[in-house]
Amino acid sequence: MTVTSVQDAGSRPHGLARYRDALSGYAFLAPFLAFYAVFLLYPFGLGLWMSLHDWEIVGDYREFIGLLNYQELWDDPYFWEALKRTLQFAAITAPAATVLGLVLALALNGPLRLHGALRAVFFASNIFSVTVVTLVWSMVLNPDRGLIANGMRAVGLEPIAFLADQDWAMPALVVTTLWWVAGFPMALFLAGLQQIPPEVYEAARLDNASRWAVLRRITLPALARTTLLVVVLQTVMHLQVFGQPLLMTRGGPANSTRPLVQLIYETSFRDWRSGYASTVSVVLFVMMFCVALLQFRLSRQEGD
Amino acid sequence: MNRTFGDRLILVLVIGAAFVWMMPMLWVLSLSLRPNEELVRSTAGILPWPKTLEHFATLLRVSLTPRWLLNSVIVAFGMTALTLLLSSLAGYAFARIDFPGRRAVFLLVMAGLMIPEQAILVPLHAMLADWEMHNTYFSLIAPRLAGPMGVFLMTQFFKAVPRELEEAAELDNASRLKIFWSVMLPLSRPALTTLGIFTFLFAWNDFLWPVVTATQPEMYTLSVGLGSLQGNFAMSEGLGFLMASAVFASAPMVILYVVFQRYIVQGITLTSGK
Amino acid sequence: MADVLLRDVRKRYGAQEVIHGVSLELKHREFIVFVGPSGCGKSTLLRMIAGLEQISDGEILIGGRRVNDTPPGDRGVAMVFQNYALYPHMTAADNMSFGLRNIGTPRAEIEERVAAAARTLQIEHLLKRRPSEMSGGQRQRIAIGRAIVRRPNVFLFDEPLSNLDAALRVQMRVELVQLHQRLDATSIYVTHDQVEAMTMADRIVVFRDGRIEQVGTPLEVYRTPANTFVAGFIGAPKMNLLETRVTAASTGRVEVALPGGRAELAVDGRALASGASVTFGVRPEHLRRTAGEGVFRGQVKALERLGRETLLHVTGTDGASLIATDTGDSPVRIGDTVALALEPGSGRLFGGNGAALPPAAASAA
Amino acid sequence: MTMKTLLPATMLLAAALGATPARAATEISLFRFFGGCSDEYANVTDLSKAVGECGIIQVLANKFNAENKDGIVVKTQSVEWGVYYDRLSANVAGRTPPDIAVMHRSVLPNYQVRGLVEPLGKHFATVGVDVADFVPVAREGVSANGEIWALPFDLHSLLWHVNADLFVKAGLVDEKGQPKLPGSPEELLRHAETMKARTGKAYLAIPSQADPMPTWQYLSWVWQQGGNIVDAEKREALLESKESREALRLLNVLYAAGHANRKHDYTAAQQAFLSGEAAVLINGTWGVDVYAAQARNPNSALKNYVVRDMPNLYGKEAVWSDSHIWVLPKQSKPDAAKLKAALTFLKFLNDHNFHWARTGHLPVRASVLASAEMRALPHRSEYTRTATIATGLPPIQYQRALMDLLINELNSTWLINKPQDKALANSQRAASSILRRSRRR
Repeated sequence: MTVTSVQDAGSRPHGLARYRDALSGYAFLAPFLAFYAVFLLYPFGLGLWMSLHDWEIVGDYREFIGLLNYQELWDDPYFWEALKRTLQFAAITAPAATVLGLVLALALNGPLRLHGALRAVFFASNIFSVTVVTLVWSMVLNPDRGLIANGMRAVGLEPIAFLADQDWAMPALVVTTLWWVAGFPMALFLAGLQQIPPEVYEAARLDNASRWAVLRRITLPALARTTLLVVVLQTVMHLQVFGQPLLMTRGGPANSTRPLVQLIYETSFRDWRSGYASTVSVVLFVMMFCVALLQFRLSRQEGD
Repeated sequence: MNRTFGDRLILVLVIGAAFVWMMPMLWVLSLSLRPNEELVRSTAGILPWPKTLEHFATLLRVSLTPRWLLNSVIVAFGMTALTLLLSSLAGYAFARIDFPGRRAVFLLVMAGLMIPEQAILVPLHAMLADWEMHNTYFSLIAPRLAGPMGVFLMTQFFKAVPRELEEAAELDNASRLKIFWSVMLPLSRPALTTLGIFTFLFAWNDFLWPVVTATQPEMYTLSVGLGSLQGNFAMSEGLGFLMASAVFASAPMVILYVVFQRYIVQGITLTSGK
Repeated sequence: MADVLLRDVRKRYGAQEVIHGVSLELKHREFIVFVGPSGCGKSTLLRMIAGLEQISDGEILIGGRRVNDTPPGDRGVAMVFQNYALYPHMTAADNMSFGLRNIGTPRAEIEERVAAAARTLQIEHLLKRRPSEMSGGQRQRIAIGRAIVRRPNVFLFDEPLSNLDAALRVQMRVELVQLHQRLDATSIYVTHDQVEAMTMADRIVVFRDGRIEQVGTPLEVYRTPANTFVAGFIGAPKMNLLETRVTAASTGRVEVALPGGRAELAVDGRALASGASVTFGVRPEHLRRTAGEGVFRGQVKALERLGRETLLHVTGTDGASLIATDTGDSPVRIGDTVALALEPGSGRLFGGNGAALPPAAASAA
Repeated sequence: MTMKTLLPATMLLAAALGATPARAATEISLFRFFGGCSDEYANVTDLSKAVGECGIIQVLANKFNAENKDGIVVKTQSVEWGVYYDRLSANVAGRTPPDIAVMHRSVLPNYQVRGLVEPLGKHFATVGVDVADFVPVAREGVSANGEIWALPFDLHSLLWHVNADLFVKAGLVDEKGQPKLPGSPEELLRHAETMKARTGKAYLAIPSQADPMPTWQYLSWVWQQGGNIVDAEKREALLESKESREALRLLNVLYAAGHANRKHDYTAAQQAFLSGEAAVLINGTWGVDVYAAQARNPNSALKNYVVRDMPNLYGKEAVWSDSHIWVLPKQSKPDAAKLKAALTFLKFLNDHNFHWARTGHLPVRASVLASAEMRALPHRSEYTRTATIATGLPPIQYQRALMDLLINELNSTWLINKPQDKALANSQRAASSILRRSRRR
């Protein structure tokens, strides 16, 4: 995301008009700013403050403990486990979604109505809520009556309890997530492809370029910016993964799929340790901030 | 351009992939239309259906699902309408009114894009608990109005509107509010439509915050309600019922998607800040 | 009574001043054209009159009333924008009536005024359409109609014809002038096209770099440009300007050296020493091919046959180049060497600073 | 689109409002786990028709709604067990607590210490709940600071559910031909080997995936050695004690030797026992009624079902136990009518304590325990010691958080072969940080 400046070539008014502009400017902003301040800025600050406390979500126990929560976090194997799982999940899902989106976009960037219909199919799963997606996929992956189990039995294989299996649970969540989100990068890549001027392809055809050469030398380089954008958006999104493990595996088996957000949720609402949960939130915020910053740096370089 | 063999092969492969892609949806739809007694025996196959609509009838009759639907409708429409209003007001101010501190305030607001919802989940909950406002439409909607994405989009949009239009209106004796309401808002219909659809989708599918703030079933949204049904479904006798709930919950989105597909796809490029 | 009066009007963006103290008096019902290259400040000044830009210093009076802090809508001005700035979501009729509705004009009167304007502009059949359903020329008329219905004291035109094709532009030029004559208002018209300025204006104001270079009727500006800039800007093809030296100067007469001879001009030469650097300016139509000596001699490098006349681009041996007119059927070919004579009484002389030297008659007084 | 969506929505709203029963004089909300079976028992008020925890509590509520004279309507909100406490605390934290909630005794300190539940002593006297009739262990479980904080409903603990036929087949029987249970860890392993050798079946079935069962067994063994996992006085965790190591070792030995299947979840373990694939099922009192019913089914592979108290392997009798109790969460806006209605319902529950005991749980009222109808229930004579050896964690806060982390860590030793020492060290560290807050208050 590029935050463009609002400073433009307008004049600096003075006197009465300036006063009028100031008044109307803030009047127009006031409703949003009120919500923004109360429901975003203030909670953010409060979260930082809470992270310095033993602060319980139930009752009114709160005691200032300085950085003790951060110290405990450093020593907390659950935090590190959740961090590891979160990074693992994002590190698999984000590139996979990007590649899948790119492949689909390349395959479906055609003029036929059929292409349009297929695009619509791949994008459609994007519009479901996480609860619908997890419901569908819990059922698909169910070892007893699931779609895949049915198929495996039909060919004489023993069904796998994907979500209860140490080795399969994470891949199962990844596949579920890919099915859910892959339409989004696809749409972004398609938009990127539309922006490549057709003359370039015509020139390439005159140059006898092979399909592969066109892809490698023209299409992919032209999509570099889009790719960066997709990777960053996907990474940020998947660092926030929550619904899928919560609803499909509860973070199990044996903690192998519990991400940070679920840790925050459980620490706060199950264990009542809101202060500590806030500490984890701060870490999550810092992580995502770094990714955003990285994108900013990269897109800057790109622009040079 | 001639269709080459390669093109055809790709097309065939993609059609196959699309079929696989749709399978889960079709299968779930099929399950929702088959009687439970049959599902206990076997869940295989997609055809023949429909066999029964009993699950949908049950859904409307005995469960809280209609209530959840109503909640979702209220929350989604409320959030959409208010987001459009707040975002366009603020976006207009940022794009078009030259007031002292504009740049600073804009940066402050855009900084909010960096704050993920998870980072404020816990304090937000504490805050609304202090107000004793959980389990209200207010608590479901209000915190979601603070996100700066809509403001960002509307600012970008309004900046692209030719300044002359506004100047013409100014010469036409229109006040700021009048200019905003009679000139800028009608002009921004495409942007508002896109933002509106996305807000609606987001509101409808929202899970993390509603699951925290709506703790009483009467105040669940469809998304949360469906989540609450999911716990023990593997053993559930009412598999068809559960699948019907899923179909029921996603039907409005599917309709919305079919009708507004163009805007949705356009909107993606917009939201990505390109 | 001056209808629009500018007194030492200045415009600053931060530390940078872009309008440097402009003072101007516009008479009632006058058609004034602001002309100048882009970035000269003419549009800014127009927008300051409209109230769309703040005035940093000085004052503006419209109808005798100081309007520095008056909002645009209350200044009694109407404006036609370069891009028409029609409200795309409103029909033509709504576009035209929007301003009247905003000030609470009675419905019947609005309808009457819109109908009248539509009649005048012959756009009755367009009233129900939206801007997207109209051609450029039609939109232009609606934009003008929107200005007319407000019955302003001052019409402001900001390069209104620049988005039209050439033929339409000529037609609209005429129509605008005719319209102006029917209306009881002052018009201020901004353009960078000197042809528009020449053909439409009662008076032309030539701008450069935020300053007025010259104010005058089209003919005054054309015939007696105040400086080399105006001389070069007004007229097409532009006035030939040659760097040269004074060979002799006296009270009512200055003689300068030209590549093919000498020219004498009736200019007050008291301030000039012999040998001083000056610029000699002459319009192409005042240079004629001659069989005799002439004042300039050179080779024809290019020909522009325009039918009614032919333009000769002639380059002298010292590299100086100028344009002369010849008859439409001129026998001259590229590569020919020609001699050019100066029509008596023509030619302007500009001093070292570019300003025109005062005529001899003035100095006599 | 607005109209298209609004129209059906409005119709649904009308339908929803029409379907809601007219507001009764007093409506109170009941928050509970035990599963959802409101469809199955929609209009049943006959207690004899109710089976299992869910059925019985549902019918109790139905019956109360149908029969009470005060126009009280109890609205049940059944929450899936796995998220029950999350939901409950979310509701309490959100200042929208239910009027009545079920709870485990082990969770009560959290709520009681924070003043989140209504003290009930005086109220019980008013509505006629006889506190003196509670068996001492039950009464102590809901008492603190000289006050009663909840209505005890049962005492439930772990049992060994036994397939007697397999024991006979393996020759693991005493002189009366009854299944012979081990008296030491070594004997347990010997018996398990014998079982495997003679019958080819597993000795144990225990839910081992995403389930607290092994942890409860582990706790029982820790206590049987005279140890504990927390020092109640110092509020310190003792998870790396030798008793703790030994109990965990034993569990893992059993899994490693294949005497229990580490991949079983609750359903699978139960299925293995019911289908005669395992000789002993480790499960709670709540299973007795269900398995007894199964054994009566002629098609069942389980024919001779008997129940046994937790065998004593280490010398000191102890078995993990807990209680279901009913609390009245403190309301931010007290409503006398609702309070009275809620107390009326508690009284009703207490009066029907026997029916709850039909699930297999032990009743909490001395009078019920001693009653003839109680003695007439099947298998009850087979686990009489349980009531006396039942043990719980000391009344400290955060027991649930402690248990959750312990379950996670212990499970990972057999599920992902996490080293036992590491699992205990992790647990110790995490438990300490939890107990730190407990110490501080």
